[in-house]
Amino acid sequence: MESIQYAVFLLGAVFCAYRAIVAKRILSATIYLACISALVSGTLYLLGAAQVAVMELSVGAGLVTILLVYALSVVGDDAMDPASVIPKPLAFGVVGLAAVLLGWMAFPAVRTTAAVGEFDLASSLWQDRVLDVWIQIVLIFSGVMGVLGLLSEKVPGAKEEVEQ
Amino acid sequence: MAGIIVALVIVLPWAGALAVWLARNKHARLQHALAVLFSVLTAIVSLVLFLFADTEPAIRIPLGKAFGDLTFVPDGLAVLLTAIAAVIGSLAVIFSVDYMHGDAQLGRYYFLVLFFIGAMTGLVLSGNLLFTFFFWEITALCSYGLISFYNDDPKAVAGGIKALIITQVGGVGLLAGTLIAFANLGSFQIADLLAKASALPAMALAWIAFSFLVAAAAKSAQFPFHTWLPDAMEAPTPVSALIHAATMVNAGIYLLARFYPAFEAVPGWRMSVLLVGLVSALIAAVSALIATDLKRALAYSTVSQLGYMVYAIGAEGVFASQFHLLSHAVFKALLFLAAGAVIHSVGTRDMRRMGALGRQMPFVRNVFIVGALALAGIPILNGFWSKELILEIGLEHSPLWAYALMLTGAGLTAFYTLRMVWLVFFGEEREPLHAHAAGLAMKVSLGILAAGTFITWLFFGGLNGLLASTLPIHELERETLLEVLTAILSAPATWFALLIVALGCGLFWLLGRKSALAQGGWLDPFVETSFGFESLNRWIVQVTYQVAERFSVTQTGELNWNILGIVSALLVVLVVLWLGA
Amino acid sequence: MELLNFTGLIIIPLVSSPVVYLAGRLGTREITLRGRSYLVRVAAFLALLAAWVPFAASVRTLFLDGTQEFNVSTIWLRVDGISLFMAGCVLLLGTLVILFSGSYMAGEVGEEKYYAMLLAMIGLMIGLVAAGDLFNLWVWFEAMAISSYLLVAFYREQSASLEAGMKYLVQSAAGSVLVLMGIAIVLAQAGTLDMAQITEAVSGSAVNRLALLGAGALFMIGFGVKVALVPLHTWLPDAHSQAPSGISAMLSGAVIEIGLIAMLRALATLTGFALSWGILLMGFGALNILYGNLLALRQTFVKRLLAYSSLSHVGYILLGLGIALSAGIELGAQGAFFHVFNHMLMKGLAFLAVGALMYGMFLQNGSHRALKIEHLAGAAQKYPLAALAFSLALLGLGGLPPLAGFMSKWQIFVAGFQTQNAWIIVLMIFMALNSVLSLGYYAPLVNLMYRREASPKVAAGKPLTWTIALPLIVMSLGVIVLGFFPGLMDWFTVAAGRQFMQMFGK
Amino acid sequence: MIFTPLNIILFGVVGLLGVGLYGLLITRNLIKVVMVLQILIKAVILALVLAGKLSGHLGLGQSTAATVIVADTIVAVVGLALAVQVRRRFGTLDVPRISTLRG
Repeated sequence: MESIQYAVFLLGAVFCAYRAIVAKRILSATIYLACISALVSGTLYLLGAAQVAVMELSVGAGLVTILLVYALSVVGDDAMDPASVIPKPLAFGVVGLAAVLLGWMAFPAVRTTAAVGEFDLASSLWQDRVLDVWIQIVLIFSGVMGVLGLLSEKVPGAKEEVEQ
Repeated sequence: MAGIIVALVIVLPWAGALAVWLARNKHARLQHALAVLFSVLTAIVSLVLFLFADTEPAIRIPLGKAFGDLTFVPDGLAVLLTAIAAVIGSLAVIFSVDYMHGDAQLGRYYFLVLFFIGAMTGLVLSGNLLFTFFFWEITALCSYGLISFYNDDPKAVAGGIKALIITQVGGVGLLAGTLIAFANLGSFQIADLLAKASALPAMALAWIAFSFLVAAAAKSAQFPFHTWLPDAMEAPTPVSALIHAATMVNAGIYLLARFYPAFEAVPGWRMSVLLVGLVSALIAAVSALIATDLKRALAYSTVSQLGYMVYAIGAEGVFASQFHLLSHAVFKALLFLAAGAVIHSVGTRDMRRMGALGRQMPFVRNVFIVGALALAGIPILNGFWSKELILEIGLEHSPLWAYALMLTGAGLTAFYTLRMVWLVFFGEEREPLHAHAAGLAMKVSLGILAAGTFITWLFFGGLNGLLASTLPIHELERETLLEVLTAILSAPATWFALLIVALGCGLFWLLGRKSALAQGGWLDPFVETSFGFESLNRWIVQVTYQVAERFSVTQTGELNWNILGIVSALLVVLVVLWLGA
Repeated sequence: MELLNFTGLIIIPLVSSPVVYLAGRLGTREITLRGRSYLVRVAAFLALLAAWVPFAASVRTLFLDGTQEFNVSTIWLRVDGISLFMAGCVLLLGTLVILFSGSYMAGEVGEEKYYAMLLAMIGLMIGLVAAGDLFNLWVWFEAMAISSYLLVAFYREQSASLEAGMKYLVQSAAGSVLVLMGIAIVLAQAGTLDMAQITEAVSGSAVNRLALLGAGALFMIGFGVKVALVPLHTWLPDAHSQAPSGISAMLSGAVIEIGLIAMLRALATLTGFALSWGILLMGFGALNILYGNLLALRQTFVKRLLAYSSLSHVGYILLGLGIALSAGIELGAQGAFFHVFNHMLMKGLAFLAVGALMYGMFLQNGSHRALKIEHLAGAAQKYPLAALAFSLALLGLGGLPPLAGFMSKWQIFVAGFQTQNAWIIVLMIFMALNSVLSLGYYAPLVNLMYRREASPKVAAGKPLTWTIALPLIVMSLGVIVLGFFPGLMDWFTVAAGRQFMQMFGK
Repeated sequence: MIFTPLNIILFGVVGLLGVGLYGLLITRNLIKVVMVLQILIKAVILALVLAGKLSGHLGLGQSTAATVIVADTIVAVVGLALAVQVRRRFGTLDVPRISTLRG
């Protein structure tokens, strides 16, 4: 029974992912991304990782979607020519082979162990892995700097130089 | 004491190089003075070094596991070559005072020249193969810098890079040989390699021997790497003298002579050496017959004479080869510098435009003739004795056909030498070139070299004794000057060889004078392409560039293709690991 | 938290990063624009100078007491020979780059962000090399990557640098996804993320070796994007050529090597596969050398040429490590680490010297154009120091004695021939021939700079400042001195090489 | 029994990873490229939590997944900022048309 729930969620997620990458309009792709996020979040919840599921739902389905929509509103949703640069069969073949081989190699990894450790996000993150959190602060600072540096107002007088 | 002298002879020119560089180009007179001072000091010290010749290292500095001990061994061979490099080098520097007068970049010029001399002395004195390689590479670098010294001229740039690449390919041979020796012996000491050569696995020894032969051939511009030397003529003429007589090309001969006892037993090695020398001597002599560029003709004659030395080593005549190296260094430096005086004076290198210059510059004419006669092998100049010695040994230790071909080469040498002298200094005036007499510094160095051409053969006995006593492993035969002179003069082969030389001269007098200006006819295409090897070089360069061009397509600059690179690399690594597991 | 040990070395740059940023945003009324820019530069430089104190202290501790360990609850930082070696490289290059940037970046918009990010990147790199936890390693790595995106795309008015930044970001992110997949596999297998415990856990019989191989492949490719293994290298020529010169020096001299260390640390946790990794590293090494050289041969832009030459030098390093792993010859690892240091020195010098020339010829005249090879003609007349430094760097990279690059290549050669394995010897000769090939593009550059006829750009150039000259002098001296006394670095490279062999259980 | 819940998640992870990589190969719009990176991140989060569950350290899986979410959101933000600037400079987001650096 549990299997069927998982299967529905994940088939849905993979299907949405496929729809997202073939969608012609980016806005609809963004909606699909939000759906993937919700389905993955559901799976995480079923797995018992409730806190991360919530986080994924709020950040993945919420924040990222908002960011994408905002970015689209700035640049406009260009209707794209869907023909890809790389021949699709080639892309499909290489990715397919790599994914299948990787899956096959990692597959026997499935072995269940009884829970031995902490399973709570908060205690694990804030007690055991607090160093990760500290570095994340630097990381966020870097990201903010990056966005500020890239998006701050245009410099008066700066001009593009074209080579040759 | 010996340690200090050895250190001085390497450090002095390098210190001089630095001093000239630091003197800045604004103070040209100071630069000239410093260069002359340091090079002459080096020359004096190098002569003093003869007193300290020894088999044991004079300097030993431990450097750590991957580098071994840095040793310098002033044995007879090393001391002789040091002296050649330093003395001829200093004469070239003195000559440069006039030749390079008024040049804007003297700092760079003298820096490279002095650095070059120091590297050469380091190369021959080093008792550690790593440092032999180290100095070997520095000489390549310096020769590159000097050949393309006039770097606004694309021909000079091309000639320089060609010399660099070809000698570096040879350097790979030296590197491989050195490291195979190290991997088997655990030591970089030359003495160890010489002493334990017979204990090495036969296969490894053969690899070392042939790698070193490749290195030597590339450095000494021997077949099949002979293409770079004629193109190196774009250098300022004193540099040509330096490269051809004092430093660069001698390194290859030195390498073969140094390791001869280790490799002589390797099957086929001696024969290969002999053939390399033979082929180089002949094809270069033929090329010199029709060259119209004065310096190019001299360059071909260098390749040819180096061929004689290599041939001598192949015929077990290590000492004969070194003796000829000494003679050649002196008379070839003389020839190049005299040619430099001519070129500096008339502003062209084309012999077809010269002619009858002898009247305008009698001093240069006279010394050039001295050098030319030595090159042709006319008694009693030094070239005669050493060449006869080589031919004598060739008759004894090499197949008769090889000897016969080398003898023909001697005849060709006489022919092209005479042709050069005739075209430049005699005959009728073909173009109204204005020549002025050589300057004082030029005359000093030319005079010293001309005197040397008359007398260096007198040192035979002393050098022979020195080398024989300090190179125990080489097992050189001891002979006094008198013994050798009588041996040479009493051998019928000598008179036969002289006959051939006379024949060469006579042929030129009868036939060549008229047609000296004519094109080489059917020979032309062969010489033009260095007997096909020039086109081989070009082909390699072209293919490399084409492959690069093809490869550059893979850098599409498009994000999607870039990601495909990542994914396909993942696939490949996965497959490799999966199959390997 | 003591500041006088390795943690201080991490904390000082990281904390000073926001401080420098804030100093640059002080209210305009109190302080003029120029004054602020000056303040930022001095603050950043002093911060890194201060970091040398804990560095010296931890070097002392390492050689007296051996490996140091610090923990933040369950996450360990382990300071061993490799950590300290790489931290030293990063710190040295970082200090010189910050000094160099003083004039180079003066007056650029967002100067304070530049220094803040540079400091953060240096701190994060130093932290990364000490990480003792697999996932923590990734966090350092990702943070370092994020701090470098802005630096690469710093000239946001230039379309090409935005393009380079975009490619860099997407390819790094793709690589980082693969690394995370690998971490997930290892976590599933070993049940822990601490490197030492993973090594223990996976040496048991209960684990699945095939899965671990898959994880290893993911690590190799994922981190390999940063290391610029061919064919994952495609971002590198763009990013290196478009970034400000100081950042190009950092990217080439430190970031790709840090990526390599991250890859090695991750691979080392999976015991028992050293031979496979060794062979793969050698394969990638040979590919990198050939590809880098061939593409450098036909470049017209100087910085792009140097970027391709970085590819080939990564190849030499990989070959050295590969020899050490597959044949168990420690000398190979020592040579590789020595080459890491020398490459940092030489390529850093090359990029800074190019930067100096660009500063003189373009930036001073208000232009951000890329330097083409033809612009270099006759540069030695006006910029004798920069031209000499650039020549030394190029000839050193070409492996000519008596410069540093020769000595480290030599160590790798010696190690390769010591294996007495025919394949490896063939590879070594291939490498040597490639070194010769590389002279085909290094030597003409040197020649060009010493021409008599200066290019119009050189003629219109402006003089350099002492903050630009000083790093060039220091690094040039380093390149020469190490060429004559390679033993000077032994105490560092030997420790790193030994640690490397221990990591892989050899 | 091959279709255990855990195996199904494994298939899901591989499926999302494969689709995401395929998306990176065929997507030409930069904003969409940043979006596709998010799909890959979903696969990673799932994989990490799954690994935590399998090895019995779900907390570890959760905390690593949380860190990944934060870090990669930052990457997405910076990527979007870059893409916006690219659009301003080039006037397009199409990969082939913003590829000026080649060879």
